[in-house]
Amino acid sequence: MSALQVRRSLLVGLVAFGLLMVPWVFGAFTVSTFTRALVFAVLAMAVNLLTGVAGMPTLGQAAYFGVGAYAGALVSIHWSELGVVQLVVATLAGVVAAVLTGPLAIRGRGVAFLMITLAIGEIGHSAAGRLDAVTGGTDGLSGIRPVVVLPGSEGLVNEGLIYYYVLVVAVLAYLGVGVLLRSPFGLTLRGLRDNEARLRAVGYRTDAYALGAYVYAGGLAALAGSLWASSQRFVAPGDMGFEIAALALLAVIVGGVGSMWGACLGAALVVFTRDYFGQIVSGHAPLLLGILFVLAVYLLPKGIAGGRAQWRSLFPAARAARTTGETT
Amino acid sequence: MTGWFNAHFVSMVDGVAYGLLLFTLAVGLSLVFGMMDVLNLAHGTLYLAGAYAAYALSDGSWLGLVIALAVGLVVGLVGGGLLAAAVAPLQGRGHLDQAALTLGISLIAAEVMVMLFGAEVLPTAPPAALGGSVSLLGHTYPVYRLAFIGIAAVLAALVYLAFERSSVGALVRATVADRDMVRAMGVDTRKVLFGVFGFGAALAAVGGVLGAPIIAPGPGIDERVLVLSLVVVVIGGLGSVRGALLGALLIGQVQTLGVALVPSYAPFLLFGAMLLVLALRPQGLFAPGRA
Amino acid sequence: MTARRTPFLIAAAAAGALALSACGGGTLGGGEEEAGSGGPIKIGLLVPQSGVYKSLGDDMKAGFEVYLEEHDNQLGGVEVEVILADEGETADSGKAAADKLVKQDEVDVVTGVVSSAVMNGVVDLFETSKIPLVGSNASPTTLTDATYIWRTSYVNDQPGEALGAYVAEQVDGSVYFLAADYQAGLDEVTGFKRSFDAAGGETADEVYTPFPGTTNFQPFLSNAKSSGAEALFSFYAGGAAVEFVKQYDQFGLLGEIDHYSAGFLTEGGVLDAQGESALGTFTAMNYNFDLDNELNASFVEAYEAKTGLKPTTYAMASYDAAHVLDLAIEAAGGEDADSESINAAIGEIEEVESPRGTWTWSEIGTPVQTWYLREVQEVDGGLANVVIQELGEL
Amino acid sequence: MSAQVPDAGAAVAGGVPAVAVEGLSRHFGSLKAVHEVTFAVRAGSRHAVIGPNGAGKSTLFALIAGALPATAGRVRLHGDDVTSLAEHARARRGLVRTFQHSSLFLSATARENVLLAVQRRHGVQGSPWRAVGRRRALLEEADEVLGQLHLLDRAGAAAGALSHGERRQLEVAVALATSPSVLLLDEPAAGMSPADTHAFQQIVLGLPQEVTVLLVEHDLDLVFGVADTVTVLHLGEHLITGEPAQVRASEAVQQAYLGAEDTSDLFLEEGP
Repeated sequence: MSALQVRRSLLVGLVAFGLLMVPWVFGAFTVSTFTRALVFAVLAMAVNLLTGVAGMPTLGQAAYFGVGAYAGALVSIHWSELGVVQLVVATLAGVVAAVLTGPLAIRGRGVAFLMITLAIGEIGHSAAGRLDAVTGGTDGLSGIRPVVVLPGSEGLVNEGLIYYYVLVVAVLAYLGVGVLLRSPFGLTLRGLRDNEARLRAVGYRTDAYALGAYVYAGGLAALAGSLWASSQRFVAPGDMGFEIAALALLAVIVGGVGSMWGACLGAALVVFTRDYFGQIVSGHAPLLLGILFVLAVYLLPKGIAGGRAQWRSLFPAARAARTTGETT
Repeated sequence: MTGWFNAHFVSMVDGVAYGLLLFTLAVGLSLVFGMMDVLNLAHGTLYLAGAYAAYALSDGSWLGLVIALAVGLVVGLVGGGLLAAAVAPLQGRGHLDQAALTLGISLIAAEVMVMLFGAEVLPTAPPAALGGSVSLLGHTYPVYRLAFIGIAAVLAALVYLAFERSSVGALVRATVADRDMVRAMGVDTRKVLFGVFGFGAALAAVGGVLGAPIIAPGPGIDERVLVLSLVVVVIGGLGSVRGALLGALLIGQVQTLGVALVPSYAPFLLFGAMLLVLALRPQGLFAPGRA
Repeated sequence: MTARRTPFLIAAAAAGALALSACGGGTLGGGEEEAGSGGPIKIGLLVPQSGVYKSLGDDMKAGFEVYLEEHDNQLGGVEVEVILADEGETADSGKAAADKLVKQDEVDVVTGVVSSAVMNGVVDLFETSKIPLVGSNASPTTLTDATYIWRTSYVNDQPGEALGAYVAEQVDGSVYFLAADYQAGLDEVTGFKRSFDAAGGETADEVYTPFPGTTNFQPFLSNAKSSGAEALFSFYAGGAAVEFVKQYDQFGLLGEIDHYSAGFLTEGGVLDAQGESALGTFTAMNYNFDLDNELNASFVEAYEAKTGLKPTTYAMASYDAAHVLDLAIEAAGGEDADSESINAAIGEIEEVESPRGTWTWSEIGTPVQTWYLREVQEVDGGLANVVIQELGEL
Repeated sequence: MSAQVPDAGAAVAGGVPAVAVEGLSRHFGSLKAVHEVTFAVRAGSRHAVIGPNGAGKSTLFALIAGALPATAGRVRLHGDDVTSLAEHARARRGLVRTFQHSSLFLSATARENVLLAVQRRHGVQGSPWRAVGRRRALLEEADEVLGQLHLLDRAGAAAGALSHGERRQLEVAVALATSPSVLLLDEPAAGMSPADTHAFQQIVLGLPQEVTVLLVEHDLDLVFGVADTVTVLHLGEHLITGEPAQVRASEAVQQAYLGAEDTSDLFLEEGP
């Protein structure tokens, strides 16, 4: 076992520890911001699966996020408080929605795909505001019951417990995406991004793979939606609007296109900038986000996950100080 | 039939006004994308800057309008130049980085404009001489919108001729078709980029000055006109002036006549039309051929 | 295989060891909160500081501050600390801001809230954390059984309901309905039609325009014009209200079709922006700055001194929210007041003297108040809403 | 998988041709890029298509590969009509192409490039999870192909980091890994140094005999170094198909190539 492996293991352990400790260290608002960041991270992974892995930049994942959120919320209100039931139904709803809309979306690539997905998102957003009877219209859907983890146990009300519930599901989603990426299917998706013409020439039905990625991402976004409904206990059409879609895409870009842990970090950065620091300088969250995006594009061309070299080049002074320190 | 025509006559005329306004916005976006593969999401900001210039400087006189137009032109050229300079270091890094950068810039600019002009929608009066309404085949219609149709039609014709007929236009078209070839011919394509960026931005800002009485400046307007112009551009086909013009006129009608015909489906018309076009022709209606 | 498993074991051990050594103090395992005794009472002011509703937020902030300034920054005889939070534009941003006020700043009471979507989104938060929210604008009709939520404004369908019967009586012919396509628009029209239909009014058509996003009302106005309706009832606010009123004039409806609306259409800054196009527009509202009572006179004077503007209904409702808190905190024992006791005391308030006239709580925690019919008229060379008559109490 | 019968085709000399083109046309408006071209590629042969610039070589290549739909005519693969099949479907039947400019999965390693082809052949699509267990077998197969193309020591390098010559080798490796019965090479020598071209010639000569090779090429050195049959196109039409010596001697070919007087001279030069 190499030194690198030891270091990586220690890092994973440290991150795991950090995530586990959050509710014990921070106050309720910070914890709920972490919860939102985790949900957003799952959504960002779905966006990244399409954008970064398969090379199809999307502004439509908020639509499936919304489908999942409404599905989860409706299950909670009308049928079952059990988290597992909500997650499964929501994911299935997202998959069905993606299967129905995907064939249209994958007709285009690049900017055409981006715009088709934008249209799907906006139409979904409008429809959610219109379907009063199901979605509660533009005022949103409230009355979602606290999520129950095991049959017979109490619903989760404490921010810390909700955080753990979301954390567990998010980690499982992360592992699920990891397995997918290591599978031949994942390799094929990367091939789709690199060179679709060649993939076709080798004999792949590339549209089938694009659709497969779309459906998987749709289900994953819907899973995130269900987590959103459980943690916020409120769903509104804005949850499937352009703002969420754009922020998710930007989170992926900031994090490093193609890297899943980068997407998660990017999502956390975006959520904390908007909800946490944005509240500290009340009313200027959009300004902070704007600055964040501009700085990220210039200073970290490959995103947070883009390797250590670009980080080091950011701090030449520190590096110089350290080398002189070492020589003396 | 005449009854139907009579009922929707105003909508059709207004669709032309809207379409021409969209054209002034979309053509710059389309050329910059088609030529240099630059996705500029700060394009709506330029319209907003022009519209705020019109609000701040127009006092109901013709002189006010002229000053506003001059300021709008300068703001557009400078803004376009700055944006071109901002995206220049991103050469070869793909659309996503450009999108993040320009969106970030537009968020910052929007915040600055709110600080300067407040958060209200600021309705902007046209020159007093164009202020009222006239009867158009028995229907009341704002004079300014009629005048706008005239001015914008001339503007569109000039842009079209410059692009299709002049030697500079030929260079731009050649760059759209095959950038490497033009570069190999010894043309500095960066200059072409700056030129087209500045031109497109100036057109958007001038569109903002002229369009302020129709789509008034206010928070969120930048994003709205950006989305509209993006829709026009992808419907028309990236990098095509003819496509931008026809796409803009089509969307203009969808947004007026279409809405008048089926008002209850109004929120779905814009994107529904775009989906329909892209489903049939993913490359847009008038995509120029690439070598 | 063992080589593969080793890193995992190290990771698990590292995480476990550190986790065991950690101590409580956060959300989980933390000690009891210190009780709210001593120190100033913390009030969260949740209003938009960004986005399209910013100007409403500014009015509400100013209205609240006017009351505080009149009372030496004390409510119920106790020093208060106002913590501002940005509601933003969407339910998400509003909910996040409310979360921060309740969970991080640990305020004793919250006031404000412009958007009804935000209001719906935060109901659970306030009900479960047992902190009173004295809303001063947003008021969805569906909110009927909350314990900790009060509103000093109105209920969304009331401006319409106050006006419906009057319009049915006045208009000889059918009425066309145009409203922004969101819950508040639906509520206004529903409220209007409740009293309008009962009084035998005739509907020409009922159309909802996409919101936000509609800047060009021409197709809708053209349809309304060719429908042959005698009058039109609309619901718009903010930027959309400006565009709507101007285009109502530009496309030749002004003067031909009487225009009735909920008061937000011509309330505050939008009226200046609309200019003469607004002349002759009738609106229903629970307040107007020209109301003739002593309290209103002093309120208008103080408000104008602070902002240079005439107060709007948004500012007035926020001023009243401060007044309600003043009464409640005093009744709850001043220094010793906490969230629970303040909430209980709010419900005990018999009547509130207000710039709009005296009002009382309804069964669902909203004001029972007099409604006024106003017309936009020229006053001293400028435009203003002028009260024409009372529309009765709701 | 159904049409993979290279052995049968190769065994019967003069039997069913590996590829047959019958009256194939592709018109772009009034431009007849390819017009009524007919010829056959014997199974197991090394067949080259040449012609001066604008002869329609690239269009013909796209038509055979299925990247362009034909205006008229037919393409047969081992006797079966594949004219209406899409590119990927032809590839599944064993008709696999390479690209004129190296066309690889640049962010993936050389091994992964080949793996993509190998896993497609093993039919892993649809069930990504089941295939995880078989990964080792697939990897071994990929390495075998890499070995054949002398790329094994570069297996872990990203395709984007390979040299130009290595990329061409990898290009062939990816195609070969799908175990094609017919390998279509699109101007493989384009942009290669003479040394690289020579090395590439050895690779083509070393390909398994049961794989039919059809190459479209400018570089006549390479063509006459590997081909046993040559087809000449001119202005979109078929001029001649025959053995290299026969083609060299043809007067029509001579005229087609810029009206040059002595074809043997011409064929010593670099291609146009």
